[in-house]
Amino acid sequence: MSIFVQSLISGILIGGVYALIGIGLTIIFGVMRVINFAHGDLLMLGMYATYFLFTQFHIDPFVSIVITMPLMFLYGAFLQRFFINRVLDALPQNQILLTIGLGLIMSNTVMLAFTSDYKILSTRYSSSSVSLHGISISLPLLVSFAITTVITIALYWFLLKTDTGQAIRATAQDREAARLMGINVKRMSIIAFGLGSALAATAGALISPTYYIFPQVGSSFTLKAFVITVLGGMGSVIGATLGGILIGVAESIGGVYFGSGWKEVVVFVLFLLVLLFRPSGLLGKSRT
Amino acid sequence: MRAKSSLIIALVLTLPSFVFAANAKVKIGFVNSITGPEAPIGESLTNGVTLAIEDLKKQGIDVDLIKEDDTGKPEKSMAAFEKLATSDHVGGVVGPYPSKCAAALAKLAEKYHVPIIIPVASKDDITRQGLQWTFRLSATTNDYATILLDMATAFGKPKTIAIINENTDFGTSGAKSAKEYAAKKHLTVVAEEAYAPGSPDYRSTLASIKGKNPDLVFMVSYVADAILLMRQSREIGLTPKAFLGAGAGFATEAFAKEQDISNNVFSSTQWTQDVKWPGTKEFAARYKAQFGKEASYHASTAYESMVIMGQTLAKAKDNPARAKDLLDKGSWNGIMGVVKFADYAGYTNQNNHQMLVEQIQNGQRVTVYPPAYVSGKKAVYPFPGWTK
Amino acid sequence: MPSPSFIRRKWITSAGGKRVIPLLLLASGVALLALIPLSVQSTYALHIMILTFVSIIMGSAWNILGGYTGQYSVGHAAYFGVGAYTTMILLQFRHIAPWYGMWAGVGATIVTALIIGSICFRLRGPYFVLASIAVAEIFRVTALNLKDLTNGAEGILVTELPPLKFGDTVITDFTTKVPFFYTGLITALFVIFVTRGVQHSKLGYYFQAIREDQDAAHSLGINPALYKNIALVISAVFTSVAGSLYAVYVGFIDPGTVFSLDVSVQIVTIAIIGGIGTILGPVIGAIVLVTLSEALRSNALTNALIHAGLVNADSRVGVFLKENLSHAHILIYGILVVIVILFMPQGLLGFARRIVTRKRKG
Amino acid sequence: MLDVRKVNFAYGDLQVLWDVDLTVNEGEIVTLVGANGAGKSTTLRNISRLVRWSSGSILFQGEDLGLLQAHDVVGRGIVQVPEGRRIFPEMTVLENLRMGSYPSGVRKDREHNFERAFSLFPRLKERQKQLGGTLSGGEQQMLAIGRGLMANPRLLLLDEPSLGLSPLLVRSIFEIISEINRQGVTILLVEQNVYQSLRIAHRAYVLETGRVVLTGSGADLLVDDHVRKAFLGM
Amino acid sequence: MAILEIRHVSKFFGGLAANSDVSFEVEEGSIVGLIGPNGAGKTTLFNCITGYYAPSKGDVVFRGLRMNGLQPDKVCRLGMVRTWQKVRPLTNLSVLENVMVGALCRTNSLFEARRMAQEQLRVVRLDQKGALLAGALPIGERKKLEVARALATRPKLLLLDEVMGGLNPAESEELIQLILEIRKKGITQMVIEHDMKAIMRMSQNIVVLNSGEKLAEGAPEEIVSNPRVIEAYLGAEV
Repeated sequence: MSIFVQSLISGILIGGVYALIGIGLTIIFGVMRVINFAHGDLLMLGMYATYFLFTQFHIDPFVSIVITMPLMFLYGAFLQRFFINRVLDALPQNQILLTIGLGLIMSNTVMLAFTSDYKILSTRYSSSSVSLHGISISLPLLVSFAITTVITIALYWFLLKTDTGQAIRATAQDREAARLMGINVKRMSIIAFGLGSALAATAGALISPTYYIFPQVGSSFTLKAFVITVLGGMGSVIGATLGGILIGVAESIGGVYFGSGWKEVVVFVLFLLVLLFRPSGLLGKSRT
Repeated sequence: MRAKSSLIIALVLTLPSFVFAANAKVKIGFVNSITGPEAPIGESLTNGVTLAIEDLKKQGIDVDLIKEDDTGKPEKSMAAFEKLATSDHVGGVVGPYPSKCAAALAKLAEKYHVPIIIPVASKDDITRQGLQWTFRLSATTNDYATILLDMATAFGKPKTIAIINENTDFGTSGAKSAKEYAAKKHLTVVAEEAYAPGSPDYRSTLASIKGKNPDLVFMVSYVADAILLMRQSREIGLTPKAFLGAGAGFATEAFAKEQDISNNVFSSTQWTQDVKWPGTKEFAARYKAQFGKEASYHASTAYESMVIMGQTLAKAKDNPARAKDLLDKGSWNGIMGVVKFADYAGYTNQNNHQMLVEQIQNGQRVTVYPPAYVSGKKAVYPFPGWTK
Repeated sequence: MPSPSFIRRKWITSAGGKRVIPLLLLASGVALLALIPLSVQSTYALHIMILTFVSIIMGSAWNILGGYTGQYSVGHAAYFGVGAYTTMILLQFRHIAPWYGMWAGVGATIVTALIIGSICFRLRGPYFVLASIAVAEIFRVTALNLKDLTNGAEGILVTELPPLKFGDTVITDFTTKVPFFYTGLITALFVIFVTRGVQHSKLGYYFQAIREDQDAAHSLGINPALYKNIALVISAVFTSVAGSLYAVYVGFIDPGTVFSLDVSVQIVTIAIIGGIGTILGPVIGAIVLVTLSEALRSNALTNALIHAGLVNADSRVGVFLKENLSHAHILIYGILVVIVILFMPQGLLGFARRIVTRKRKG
Repeated sequence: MLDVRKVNFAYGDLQVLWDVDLTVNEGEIVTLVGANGAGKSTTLRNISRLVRWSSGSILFQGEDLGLLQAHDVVGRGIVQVPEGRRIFPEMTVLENLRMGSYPSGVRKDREHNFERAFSLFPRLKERQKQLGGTLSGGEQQMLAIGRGLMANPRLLLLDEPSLGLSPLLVRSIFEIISEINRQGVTILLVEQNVYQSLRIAHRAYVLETGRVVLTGSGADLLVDDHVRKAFLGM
Repeated sequence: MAILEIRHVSKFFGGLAANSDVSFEVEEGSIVGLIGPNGAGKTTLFNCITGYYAPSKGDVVFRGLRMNGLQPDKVCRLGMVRTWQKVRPLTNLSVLENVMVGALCRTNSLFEARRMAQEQLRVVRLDQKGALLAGALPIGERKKLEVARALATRPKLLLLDEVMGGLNPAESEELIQLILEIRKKGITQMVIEHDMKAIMRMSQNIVVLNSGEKLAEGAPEEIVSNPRVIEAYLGAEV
């Protein structure tokens, strides 16, 4: 029983970070209808930024988010402005290949700059934990979950209450109607990609104290982000939040009851089942 | 090409051979994972080779080194070897790192009659195929596990063992060896977990292992996951009598530096910085000075392989066939101890390398087993528990 | 309102129009290719050509499903891997020669493809893409975990190939690259001819009709589910053959080399860079990509510069190029992919055609 | 106020508008009538700059709209209520209305415009928390018009506002259109409901296959034989 | 004899009825006009008849066969084919190939299909343009192409969805002649059309839909003088 609770809790905590990754991807997909295969690489860039700030300027990883986030927002905006915007009307497989190419460029540039060594970012608290009734909870994971929660709430507020946030949602729901409202949809796309990048990078920053960093780290997160997004419903922010936590828990519990080796199968089978029986995702509205 | 090389052999045999002629020039191919997933370790190999080239130069051997990236993929490795053998006409090849690439190249070496020294790829099968042109310096995967269990049973009386390994070639075969050897040593395997590397969360796996309360926790993983596993073991309070790391990630500086979690962890290794083999200390110091980090056994095996290949080819006048004979018969004593490529126990041209066990004591990597190689500090056993 | 994309997609060939001269050229080209092993001594070159043939098979196979039928699978590693694994498992553990095992691989792939098809073809667009990725990943993880069958992550290493015999006559013992060269060449040509055959048949028209407009095709008496599955099976079978060929040639497979997303992406890249929906697109894509990535990997550029005497090997520039270009080859590759997508969205073949038409017009 | 001069437009190689000329004066209701595919919606889409004509010009208060982008046009006071309403289905009524006042110049009047929308369509006030996609067709049309009014339009382009509505609703929609016009908003209306639209229009244009074939006051066209023939085949 | 019977067909989307309780019959060899304001449910009814939707209630009976739930490809093979309101040419195939795809429904031989396609192209007078890409045709010719492609499947019943929409009067006239020619070949047709003039000239029977329900049915003269139809179509004079 305590193993179950232990797995459940660590699954939820790690799921929070997954949720951020998924939300970023879902915003990008929602607004642009482009599957971003470079999503994990954006996360990787966030990790390296955090690592760089930590080793060079001794800025705590959790604090450095305030620098990483806007920086990666600008980077994402740049990518959208000069690359993605050009293929918005192109064939889907060309869009996919473009983001794959961009991902290769990112990871290999980083490899040239930082070598392909694993970087470990060790803070005082990297391996500390709090214990509650025999259930141990990783302190950095707890902090990152708290930050994730704050960011997610802030994001909801942004999307629900501000004009720009609503305009992004409007663009996602009906691009042309949005133009008729005087919304500059190109700019919304740029903001959306910037936001997606910033969220992925933040997720990277948040796990860097407890994880490790290397140029190819992104690919497994890209796959994970796909699963999360489809699970929640492509384009649905709430769905991605739940999807992230669900995947975190499924991995964690699946690891205990099916063995670590099979837990990925559990995740992908879950993914396929959702695709088959609710292709619009758990919370997505079916679109025609 | 064959005709050409036999011509050279004829020439070599008829001429009086000047061994170690001043400024011998040799051409060596170095197949390595410069990019791709194996690149972090590839870098250690590159660094080791760089030092070897410097040392060979000091000995009057000019190495024309041709570096080839295999991106960690067998077919690219093959392409590299084909190029080295047929268009660059190298005298010998050192590398590659991943076992799957090494396995592919071993066959090519046989085909092209170009000797290859494999520094550290550890898959047992590579030197078990009776191949004459493939030489391996390092001990095999099997040995990573056996030395650790030998040590653990020598230090105490453990009864149970949990095996955690990453789901890779090295991890799986390491775990397999551990399981087989554990049976011989009358240890009960209470848990076997193979995980996919790269997951940020192993807590549930570790928690279920903790529930089984094993005496030994045996792990095979690369550095990143090694740190992660130990961090999370600490988090959930997994405290066996000993943490045994089968080389790779556990025998690295990066791991040792994480004192909170690395303290008192054992790791099997091909080489340590304080082992009493000739030149070890100097090599370690130079490496640190030049590359800003501690040398790993990957670097030292690559170094020694290159030195051996360089010297041999110089002697063989860059002639592959002659180099092969020299490798067969020769014996070296350098930073990897005595190296001799022998045929034994089903192996061909396999150096029967002595594995070591190091323990991390307050960030220092100390050789603690076998007793003959211990330089001073004693092993801490059993595991005294986590520092708060 | 007509779909604005039709202007952009004109380059996708449609069937029709036989020409004699290209056929003659083709025949002489094939003859030349067949003579290569007799004249070319460099096994390095043969190796690159064998890899090119495997890539042509992979790209052309994908093209039947992706290019002609419009189903953009990013999970073809599943078929590649099933072919490779079936062949290797039978060879290693059952001692069945690969030229028989390959057919078992084809059989296994057909079953696999039909199962995957029945699942994934219920989805369209991005959902189909993601489902295809998921399926391939399930295969990879399963291969990792079914240790008894697949030897898990340790992979399967084949040390010896049985000779190919006809009766008691040994046809080839596969000790050199030449038999692999011919096997690859013949298979690649076969795939190209099948593609051509498909394009000029009812099947091809039906595939293209589904690609162009599934609903319209449905109204004209075409059962999209049936024909999509047919396209998938053809495509998967050839991909499986490519997998078997690769496995036997390299002699080693593990889940990471044959089932990974990288393989799927590589397959798609070959077709798209060359130009999809055309017979020659994947061929050009394979030739360009294999040669290019090998040239980049082996740092041919630096060597050429040094060889030409433009850069001194020991000068700072020479050393810099030697050290860094070998690290940067995947980066350069990525940049080239991005450039092609942005500036030649129809692939190299489409781009070339456009230039030719423009010249003719101008 | 709005001056469309000799506008030609083609989708790809398919020409939809041929030398279309039309003007809208301040304070008018102008109706465009014509069969499906005659180019009525396309004319509106050109004015909104969703698409760009190939030759000719469109001037709004002397300014060349060809130099602007769609979102700038809204800022100038030209607002289109599109055919099929195009409500944002996963946003609430209130949010949909808010989106109407997205241009930075009109946000300050947001509260006032909410009031105007709610007083014209009290129904929307009741439903303000409801998601746009769950409204009935009539309510969606009200919301679409209300949303269009949020941007302080000087020229309102209405594309088939009565489409798919019950006769009762159709009547009230036209009443509201007149009411909006009385409040000082110029209106360019595209309608297939010929009687109703001609009845409230000051002037009207008849489009056929992308050409203006007839123009006149609403009352005149209402009794015009050609119009009756064109739309009833009598 | 009725070739097609629509019996109490209803189609709901969510709670919304796009068609409710529509019934009528199509006489073999006749042309039936289906009219009604936008959103009246004409295209939905076409979709229910041709297998794109299964009717929520009621039956579609074609030549005595109940068609509910049959997929469009089966429907086509049974001899009922439709065109699309928004033309759907297979843009990257040539004009001839487009029609061949239709003909391949009845033959496996490309040669035969090509012959049949050329024949149909002659019928719609596109035989000179067979080699062009379908995407390059102007709208009027695309409409004709669509008709030729449908005819190539050798239908008994042809359903034309706003085949004249967006055409100029000359082009419309050409299509009207074409439809009348097709009738002479014994092919029954059901036509959705807004151009009342055209409908009046072509149809023997007209069905009027409004808000998903059948508002009226009858000969053209009856329909045009029916006040309810005038109200629905031109808007009520209040």
